[in-house]
Amino acid sequence: MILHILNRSPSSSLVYRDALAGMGPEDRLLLVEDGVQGALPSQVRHFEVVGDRLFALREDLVAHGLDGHCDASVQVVDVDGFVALTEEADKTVSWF
Amino acid sequence: MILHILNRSPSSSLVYRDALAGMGPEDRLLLVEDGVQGALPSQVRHFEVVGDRLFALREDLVAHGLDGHCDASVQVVDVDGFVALTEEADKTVSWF
Amino acid sequence: MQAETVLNGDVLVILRHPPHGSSWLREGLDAALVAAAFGQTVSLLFQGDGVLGLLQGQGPGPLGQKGSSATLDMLAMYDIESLFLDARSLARLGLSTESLQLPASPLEPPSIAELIAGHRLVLTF
Amino acid sequence: MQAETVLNGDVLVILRHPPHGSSWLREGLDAALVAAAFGQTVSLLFQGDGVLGLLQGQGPGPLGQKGSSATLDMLAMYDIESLFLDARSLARLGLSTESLQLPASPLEPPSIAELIAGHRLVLTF
Amino acid sequence: MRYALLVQGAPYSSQASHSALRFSEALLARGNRLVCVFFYHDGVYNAARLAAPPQDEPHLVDAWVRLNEKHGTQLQVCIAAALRRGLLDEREASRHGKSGHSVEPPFELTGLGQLIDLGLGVDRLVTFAP
Amino acid sequence: MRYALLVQGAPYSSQASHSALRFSEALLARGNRLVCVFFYHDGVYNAARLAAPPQDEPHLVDAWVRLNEKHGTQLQVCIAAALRRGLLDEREASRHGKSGHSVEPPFELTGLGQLIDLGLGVDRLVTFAP
Repeated sequence: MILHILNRSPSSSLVYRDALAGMGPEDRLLLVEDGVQGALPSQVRHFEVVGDRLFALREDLVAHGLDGHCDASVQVVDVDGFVALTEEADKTVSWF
Repeated sequence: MILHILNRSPSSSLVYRDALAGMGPEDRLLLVEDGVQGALPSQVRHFEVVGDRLFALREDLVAHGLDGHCDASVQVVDVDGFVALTEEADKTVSWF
Repeated sequence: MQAETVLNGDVLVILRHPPHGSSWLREGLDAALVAAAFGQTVSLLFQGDGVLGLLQGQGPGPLGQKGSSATLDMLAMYDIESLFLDARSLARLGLSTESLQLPASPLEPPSIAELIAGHRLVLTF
Repeated sequence: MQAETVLNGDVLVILRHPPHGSSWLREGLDAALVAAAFGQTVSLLFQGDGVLGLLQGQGPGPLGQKGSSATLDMLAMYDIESLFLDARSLARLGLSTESLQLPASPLEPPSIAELIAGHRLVLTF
Repeated sequence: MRYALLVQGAPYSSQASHSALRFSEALLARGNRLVCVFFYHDGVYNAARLAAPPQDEPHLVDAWVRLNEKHGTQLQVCIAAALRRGLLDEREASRHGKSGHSVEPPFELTGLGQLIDLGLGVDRLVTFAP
Repeated sequence: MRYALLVQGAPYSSQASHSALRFSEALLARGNRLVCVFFYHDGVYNAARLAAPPQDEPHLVDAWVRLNEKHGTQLQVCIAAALRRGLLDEREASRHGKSGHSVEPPFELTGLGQLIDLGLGVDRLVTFAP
């Protein structure tokens, strides 16, 4: 399992398409920084194929005022959980 | 007439939508730097509403190896023409 | 109210980036505050992901990095009262004006072009 | 030929940015060259607008800023022969492999994921 | 016409500085005047006096200095953006108790208000961003 | 586990440095080791010794130095990316005939090969980019 880390939103950047093209069936995707906008119900459809392997970083959701707007399908983790995800993964790939 | 200057391609960034939203009926749009990719026949449809007011900077097309791939609807200008466009415009707005 | 909206002034600052991920929003707001302090009539347009800069409930970033919320509170003090947003940008994000910290007038494209044409200096961030 | 393509190695460098507009492509290629010089098996994946880095007929930028074309010619010297591109990225731009300076194997998404999984270190630029 | 440029991109990372320098030459060649280049956001890195690019690459800091020498173009750097990023002239370095400095004339640290004055005072302001 | 971070964003312009520092604290708190932070692309600007941010903002350069002092984390800066951008230590400054320097220990200028060694030598490399 590989952890993919995305810091851009589908509402402004198309890099998410490349990230999805690089994901294997067990891989996980973590939204961080401005990428947490992807967790909005209006944006999350872009990540449909990721299913329940989609995560978003709580601290960045809170900083953006988006913690109350997050789609229910997204698993919210704090930065400790972020580290745990990297520990569980074989490696990480950052998309920006 | 306002000259809008865009340095991002619709193939990776959605800023072109904001640029188009800001354009009046006489305004012109100049593609520069990585934005010249927007002059490819596959991309130029994103600028359909701009009609014959779409320009691309020759020097950047050449640097990217794209001068032979440019759509016929795009007016190609060199950097002297870029300056002329700014002289003719009331002001310029850069989108990035 | 939309009909009475004044779409001109000296300086228009267009804010296209959300808070935190980059310093564009903060440096753009700084430019607006300085222009107002210099006695210019300043308008702001929140566009693209920049509309998130208006969102209620923003907090500081990691390590206490400031967001835009404190700066937004300063706008009125500097007499910056012409706040606009791109209605389509907000709609694309699925948000409504009710979730915003400050009232901003939603504009459709023809009015956005008028807003840009109506200001002597337009700075994008 | 696609069937024989080897999708693993030590270091995979993913190049997502076109030449000139930023230094990402050049700094990514530098990382690939250094990895090869250190004796690692290096693969390159051109993805997104990065596929334009492979395009024939590139020139220098303004003021003589180098493009990627000279660096591409050095890849063989450094024994970097595993060149891949995202087939969908190239198709979206309406380009074909015939317009490319160097041959690169087009990959569809499942193979891209295998490529990433098959390398110990993956660097994106 | 009287022009000013706003440069917001770091040299060597974005094409903004290259594009702005190329545009400068072209506007001067057409008989216009370039009053000032204002550096903001990551554009302030253009003022780093210690820049040492490889010899076969353009030396952007020197190119800005030549523009100043040949055409009298002012090179103004936003002081707030610069201090955060480690670009201090001798005066600011001593004010902040730091030894050494990273910005030298003809680059001048100045307030953001200058950008507004410029933008409203010249005929054309053109922005080059990353 | 043994970690290394690759930081590619300029401080004060992108969140990359903030995110990397926050991640560093969290990984150390979980009992992991942070061997090295490698700075490349605009990340090299994190090593600017003269950075003088306003007092109510985080001082990122100092935060990196504390990480080194408390946890022995190496702070390596790609020398080629740094020289272009005006970041020179005393040795490089004198080699290039420049007076003054902009990088100081514990930041070390080093070759890009170190990044490859690190990436293959540690258990996890995590990239923070603009």
